[in-house]
Amino acid sequence: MSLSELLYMLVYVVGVMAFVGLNAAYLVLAERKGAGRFQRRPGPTEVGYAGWLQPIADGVKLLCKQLIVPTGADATVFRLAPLLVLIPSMMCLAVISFSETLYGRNINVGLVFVFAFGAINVMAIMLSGWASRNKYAIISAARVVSQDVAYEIPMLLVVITLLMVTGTMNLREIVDQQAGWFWHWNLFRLDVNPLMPVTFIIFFTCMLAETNRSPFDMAEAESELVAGAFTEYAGMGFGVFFMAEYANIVVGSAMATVLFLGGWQSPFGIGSGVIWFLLKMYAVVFTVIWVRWTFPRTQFYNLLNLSWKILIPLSLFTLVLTAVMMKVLRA
Amino acid sequence: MANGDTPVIHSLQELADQFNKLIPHETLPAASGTTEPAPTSPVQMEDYAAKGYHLNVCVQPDQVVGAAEILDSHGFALDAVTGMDWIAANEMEVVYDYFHPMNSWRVVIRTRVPRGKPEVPTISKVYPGADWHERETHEFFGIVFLGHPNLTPLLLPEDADYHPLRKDFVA
Amino acid sequence: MSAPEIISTSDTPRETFVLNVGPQHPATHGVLRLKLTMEGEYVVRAEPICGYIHRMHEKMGENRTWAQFLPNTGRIDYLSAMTYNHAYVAAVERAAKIEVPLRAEYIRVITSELNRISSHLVWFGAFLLDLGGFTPLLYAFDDREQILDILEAVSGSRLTYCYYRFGGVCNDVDADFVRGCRNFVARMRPRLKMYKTLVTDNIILRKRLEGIGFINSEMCRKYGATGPVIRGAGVAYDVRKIEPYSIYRDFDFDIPTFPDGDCMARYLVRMEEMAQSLRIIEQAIGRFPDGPTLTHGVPRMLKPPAGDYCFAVEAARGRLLVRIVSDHREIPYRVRLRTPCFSNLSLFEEASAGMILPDALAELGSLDLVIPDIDR
Amino acid sequence: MEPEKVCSQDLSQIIKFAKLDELLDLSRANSLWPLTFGLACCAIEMMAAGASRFDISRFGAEVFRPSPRHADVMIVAGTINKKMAPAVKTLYDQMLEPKWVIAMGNCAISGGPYVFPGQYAVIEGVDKLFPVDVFIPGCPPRPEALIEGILKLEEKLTGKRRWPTVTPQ
Repeated sequence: MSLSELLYMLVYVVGVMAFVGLNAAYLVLAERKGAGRFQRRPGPTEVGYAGWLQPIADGVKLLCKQLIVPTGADATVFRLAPLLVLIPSMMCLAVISFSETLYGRNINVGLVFVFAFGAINVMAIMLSGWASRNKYAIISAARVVSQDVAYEIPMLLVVITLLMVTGTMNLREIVDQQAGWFWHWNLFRLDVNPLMPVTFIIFFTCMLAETNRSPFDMAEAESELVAGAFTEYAGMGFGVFFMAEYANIVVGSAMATVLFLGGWQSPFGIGSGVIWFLLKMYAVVFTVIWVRWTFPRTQFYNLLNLSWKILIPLSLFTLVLTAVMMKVLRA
Repeated sequence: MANGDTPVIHSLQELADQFNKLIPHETLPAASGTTEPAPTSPVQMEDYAAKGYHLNVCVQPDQVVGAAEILDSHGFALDAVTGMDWIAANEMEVVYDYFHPMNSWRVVIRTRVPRGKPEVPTISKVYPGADWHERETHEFFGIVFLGHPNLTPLLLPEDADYHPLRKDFVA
Repeated sequence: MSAPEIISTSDTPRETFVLNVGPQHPATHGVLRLKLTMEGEYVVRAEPICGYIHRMHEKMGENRTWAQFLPNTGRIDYLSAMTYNHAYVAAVERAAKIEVPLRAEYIRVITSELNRISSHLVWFGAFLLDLGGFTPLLYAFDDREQILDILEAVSGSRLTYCYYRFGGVCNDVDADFVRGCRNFVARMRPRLKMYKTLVTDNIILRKRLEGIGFINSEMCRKYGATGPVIRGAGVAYDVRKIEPYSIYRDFDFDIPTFPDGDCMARYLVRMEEMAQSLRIIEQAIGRFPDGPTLTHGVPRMLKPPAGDYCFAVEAARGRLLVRIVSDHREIPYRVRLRTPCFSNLSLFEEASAGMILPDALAELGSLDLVIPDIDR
Repeated sequence: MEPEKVCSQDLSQIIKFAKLDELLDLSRANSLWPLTFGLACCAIEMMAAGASRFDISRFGAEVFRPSPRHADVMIVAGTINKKMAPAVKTLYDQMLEPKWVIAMGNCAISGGPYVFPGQYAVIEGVDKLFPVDVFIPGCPPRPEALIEGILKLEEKLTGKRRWPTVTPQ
């Protein structure tokens, strides 16, 4: 690794952390203002011009709260859990390439890397729930494990069908294959998998469930479990969980953009760049926010039935269908 | 909803006759502490527009469960159990209100117990809803409901031993 | 994908733990404490513990004059305070045989029905909050603010009304009130249609409420549960129809009942009741008579004749019975308030055995409880 | 923190010196997260304040946190009962330092309408349990009064009033 490359990597890592930090702050503001718009009220407007200083105020306030570890809680695991939730999502972003020139490491197993680290936040939330020795947190930890295990499988099956279509696991090559007009995107590759939009919807649902976002927010179901796994966390501990939740949404949306919506390719063939990547990603993120403020929470056993009895068979079917179509196409 | 043996009643008068059979006539109800004219007979039809209930029955404390079973068999629902402290007459009164979900009958059962040893058998076996009403009457008046499964204070703190609604209660 | 089979709560030795849905919890909408004996996520036994907001209304009835107790009636169930005013005032009028002019009766019916709609709107918002949907609460409160404007212009307060007096209402109603009611009825009907399409027909909500929390009519009768709980169990019991008081005889409205007795039935009963209340208001506004709104000659220090009198009213949550015992003095001898939420909650222990936690809390929400109504 | 928070006038035109705790107070004042702690009638007015018409989310205060760990300000909205007092005290202790208390409604200020000779169940005022920062009179106080209470708390924190107070003619 030459010095310049090392320097570039250092700057890139700091850039990713800043991206995750700013994203968490301003996605919270977008959520509160968006929720305000859905609910016929203006949302934060008093702090700074039209409320854009609100996340800074929240962040600084959270930073200076008293830090406590509840008695009887497992102190090391209690302090470790928030980091374990945030770091994997940051590392996933290091692999996803934002544009032709702006990318971290171009490794050829990018897909496996992202989903491997994506699975860590399940264990981290469960650890936080268990370590804070609070009955609500334990119930929420048990729920998180069963929910995320149930939704990991259909997500990976969907990724495998895409793997067959793209043939490579290198995220940059996946995006390169989708160059050209927007019908080159994987989402519209109906020739190889006529159910591709259904696959996209399965992926989006699983992403919602993975990040515990409503209507699947079983972990932090505040009307039943007070504040779920983060009940005992305060100040910046809770702030890091909040940031990690939004970082996971960004990673999920980025993966949806890369795999389905053609990464940084522009829909009109020319002028592809970071702008298109961010535009598509924030469109998916807005949908996540929109879904949260419209739907009530599903029942817990319906959530599991939805995954085991509907999503998994459906994604298996699309897997087989793609394999057959690929064979027929190739022959 | 009436069970087999007692015939379904069509009017309150039949119900009043059943109560007359239950209560021996010589137990005339004492006048309540107020200057209201003492009721003439234990089972008395009242004018709904004036009083708010149709049938007013005064029973002995041990006939309370019998009266509750009659009303339960006719499909009545328990409305409320009210305690009253007639300190002038040195007696406590327990009033059971019943209403009927299908038609507009309103029956009131009253009993009187001496203020020194206020004990009434519980009707929570017949009406589970009475469980809470009786706990509340017990904690506010000190009336002991014999056979009640869990006669602990409901609204007052668990260790409350004072009875606030008694006339001689001092905070 | 039906609900899981309710586990039998036979007392086989099992490893249960006690979860405190404590006095401060988002799902209890107040200070009710549920001592849940849980096995995993299933509720083996739910024991409601109340009394955390006991405010001595019955004790205050015995050391206040008849008129001084009026503000208390607005603070027992502050979401349908008009009906509680009505019950107490009508009970004293029945005792002291006070006549109420026709215009005052009309004003009482209109304000009570408006208050019933605003109470159901608060329930609708809070119930959806329990199920995880936050936005309907804001839309319901938006409608409710229209009602509060109308009632505040007339009675002076937004929530804890003290508007009725012995023999009528305290101040007359002007043309703005009548126009406000007409505009509100015209505005609310399409809003109810919107709630039906956006919320009632939402597949997640139907899955969340259908087949959950069965309460049959026999259990309602045994526990004395009334109001939307018994109407959701198929029994058309409504005090306005069965023991008609005031001038409810002159209006035609029907009592919505749904037979299957689950959370969805109680939900639909309340949504339908809002539409019926709109019908009553419309008819009342249509033939609104003139005339006095308060009978004169009611003595300030009222001394009703001795004896005990009771008056039953259909409050938003069920049957409210006020029993007053007077001994011909200006201070009541005993005021007894039979409140609907007390009996509606008493059946929760039996109704929620064996259910999963989210369903038990959804059923608690469907009972529509106001905790100071339970504790008095 | 000295009560008078005036930075030196002459420099403020060129560069704005903000002492650290002044900056912290500013950020704390602008993101007061209330604890969902509705007891009685005032709770409904608190929900109305959080709703669309009297929106307190303009001041960043609409994030009602159920867990005492996350909340900064405890709005005591309703009557404190003797049976409820230990629970309220535990909730106050569970909240984390810089925390404030707003006593909303007469019941929280002084027991309100439930104070009479021979009363046995109501704690006459929350300040008998723990220190209170802002009192909002009314039974129940209007949502605007709650917003005024939050502005008063912000003024207590930052020393500067956000909107000019309306002086009655």
